[in-house]
Amino acid sequence: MTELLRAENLYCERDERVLFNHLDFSLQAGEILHVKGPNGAGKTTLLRRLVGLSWVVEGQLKWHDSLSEQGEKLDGHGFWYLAHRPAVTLQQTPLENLAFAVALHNQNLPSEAIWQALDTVGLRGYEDVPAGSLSAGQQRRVSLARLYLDMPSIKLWLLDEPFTALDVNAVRQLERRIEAFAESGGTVVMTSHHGLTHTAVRELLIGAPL
Amino acid sequence: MAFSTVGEFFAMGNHGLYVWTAYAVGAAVILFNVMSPRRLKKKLILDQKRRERREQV
Amino acid sequence: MMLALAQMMRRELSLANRRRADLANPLFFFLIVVSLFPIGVTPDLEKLSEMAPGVLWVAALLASLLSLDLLFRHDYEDGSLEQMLLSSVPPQLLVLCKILSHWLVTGLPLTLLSPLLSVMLALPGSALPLLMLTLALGTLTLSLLGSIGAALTVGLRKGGLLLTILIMPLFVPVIIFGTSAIQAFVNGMPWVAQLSLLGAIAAGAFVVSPWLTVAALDVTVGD
Amino acid sequence: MWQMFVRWFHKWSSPKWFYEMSRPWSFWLGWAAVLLIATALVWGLAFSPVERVQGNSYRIIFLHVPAAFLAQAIYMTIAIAGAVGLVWRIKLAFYAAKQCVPIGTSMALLALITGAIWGKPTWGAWWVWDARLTSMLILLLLYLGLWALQNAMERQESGDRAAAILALVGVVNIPIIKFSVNWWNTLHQPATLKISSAAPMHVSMLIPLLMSILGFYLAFGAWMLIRTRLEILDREKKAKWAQEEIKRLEAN
Repeated sequence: MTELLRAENLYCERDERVLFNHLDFSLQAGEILHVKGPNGAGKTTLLRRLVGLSWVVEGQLKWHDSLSEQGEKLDGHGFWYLAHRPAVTLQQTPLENLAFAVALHNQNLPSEAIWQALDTVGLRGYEDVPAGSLSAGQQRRVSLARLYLDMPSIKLWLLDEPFTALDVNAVRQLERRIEAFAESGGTVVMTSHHGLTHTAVRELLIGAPL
Repeated sequence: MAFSTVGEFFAMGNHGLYVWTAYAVGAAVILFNVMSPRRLKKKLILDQKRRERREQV
Repeated sequence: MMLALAQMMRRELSLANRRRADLANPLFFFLIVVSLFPIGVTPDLEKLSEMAPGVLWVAALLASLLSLDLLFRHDYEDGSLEQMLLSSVPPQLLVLCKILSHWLVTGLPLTLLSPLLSVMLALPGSALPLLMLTLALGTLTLSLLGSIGAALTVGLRKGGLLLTILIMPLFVPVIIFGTSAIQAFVNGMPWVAQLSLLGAIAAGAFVVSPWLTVAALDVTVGD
Repeated sequence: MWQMFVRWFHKWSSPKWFYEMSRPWSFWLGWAAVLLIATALVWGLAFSPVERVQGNSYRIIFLHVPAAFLAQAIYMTIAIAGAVGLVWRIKLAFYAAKQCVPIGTSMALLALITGAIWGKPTWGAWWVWDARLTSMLILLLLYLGLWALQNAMERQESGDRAAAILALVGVVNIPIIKFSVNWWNTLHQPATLKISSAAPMHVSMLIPLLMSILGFYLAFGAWMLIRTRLEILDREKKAKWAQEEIKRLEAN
């Protein structure tokens, strides 16, 4: 197992309140790191720091060379980041949304591949209606459909509360997908209140004990 | 000395109103810059007291 | 990468097309402000023609400014902006695409509408090409500089007003050179210097703006 | 050599170290400023000869010019401090930049108001769209923008960074703005009497003017230090030393 990330001495405060301090952890390839903690513990902030969006967290991050050129910031090429804000543009169709997400990775997929991914998350027949006319759960699925695209360059997923607004079947499907990705060598960092039952899951508890 | 009497000094050759208004504004601005740190200071002290109260609980 | 940028450009333009109300507002605003001037000041054509360059310029800039607030707002709210900042395509280029398409859907239409309004203000017809050229350059510069302001205010609730306060002082030179070029032309004086200064400012803004915009977005989105 | 410089730089950029070291400075700067400004103003108001063309109203110069100089210099200071903060991630620079804004705004206001008051007897109007006054008005707007942006942000650190970026854009623009306003002014304004003409000044006008300018600069130094020190305490208030220092302030 190769180490993909070493995080040392992370520190974050908000409104004069320390969220986490002296936080150290590492991330191995093929691992699912489940970041746990109560509401407001800084899970989303931590994830945003890992992905390189937030400068609010102090401390050192060192990414493995395969994911980053300079070590500190992730290379946009190799990961999916599913944020709290789902990055689904309501005036665009699921198809356009997905094609744009792929384009931001500087890649080009045949549209059949995108249709296929949308089909997998249960959006058959909704591919070319504006995303704004879909339900909240369906919009969430548009965002999740990215994880079902066949893109070998993607080695890492960073998922912020991926199970939000999903029904029971969709939750189970996503669980299976995450596990399959980890088994094929991918690495996952996720925040969730929902527990995963898989051997490769390691938990990282931040904030006050649950 | 450019003026021979105090009255002349205050009159400023008919420009007294302008000159003294300008200097009054100047004094006000200087006063603002001298006094406003005190407000900052008071706020700091108040914050500190509040923090201590909170920690005692 | 060219493919990604082309796709970005297509996305921006198609979004503008689907948010047509946002598109039309600046044009209506331009029309209304310009037609209020004769009513508010004087219907005397001679006086109007003297004021025309200034009125057209100020109204066009205010109209364009009106739409700048939305430059990053939608993308910020739905989370696309985060993804753009994380993209393996340089975000500066993505931002430049956004700026250019903003100009294409506001600055350019305003420029194209200006001949109609200049007739209402009795601007001499011979000045029309120069009016349109300077307006095109001016609105482009506004889009470029304004994107920095839009990036600085994107997360704020009352960003629109703040954006105006931030950008307007920076825009004084552009207004001065733009209007004085037209006035000089109308009065038969040399006008090339003003035009080239206008071009120089636009070129400078073109180089600097994407970098500063991304720096500002890193601050406001990374909060 | 370079290493020594870096070490020196880092030491000074530590808020605590700076707080300890700068303790005596504001005292000396402040009193030097009081002395200089008082001498300059008494000299300028009572002893300098009457100006031939403008009469006694020219005595406003001893306030107007220092304020105008300072307003511009402070904006530069803010931009430089902001750049230092952004590039080297030095918090102290942000603290100083933030506390410069109110001082600079007050100076720009002073320059504008004294300019307008001076304009009335000289030009016969309270406000004339003179190049210098117009530039100063725009500078005031730039200051207001900085202030508004700093206060609009929820997180102090975001406000610091955003304001630093804005100050950088502004400082690049200031020369362009001045140039364009001068151009615009020569196009539209018949030659008017300039507020501070380049004509050789009488020595007993020039010396108090220079003294006043220097005095204002020193006063700015003192004000900025006092404010920055308080800002340090505010931002570092989680640290034990800062809390103790605040208690000490209260005792005094």
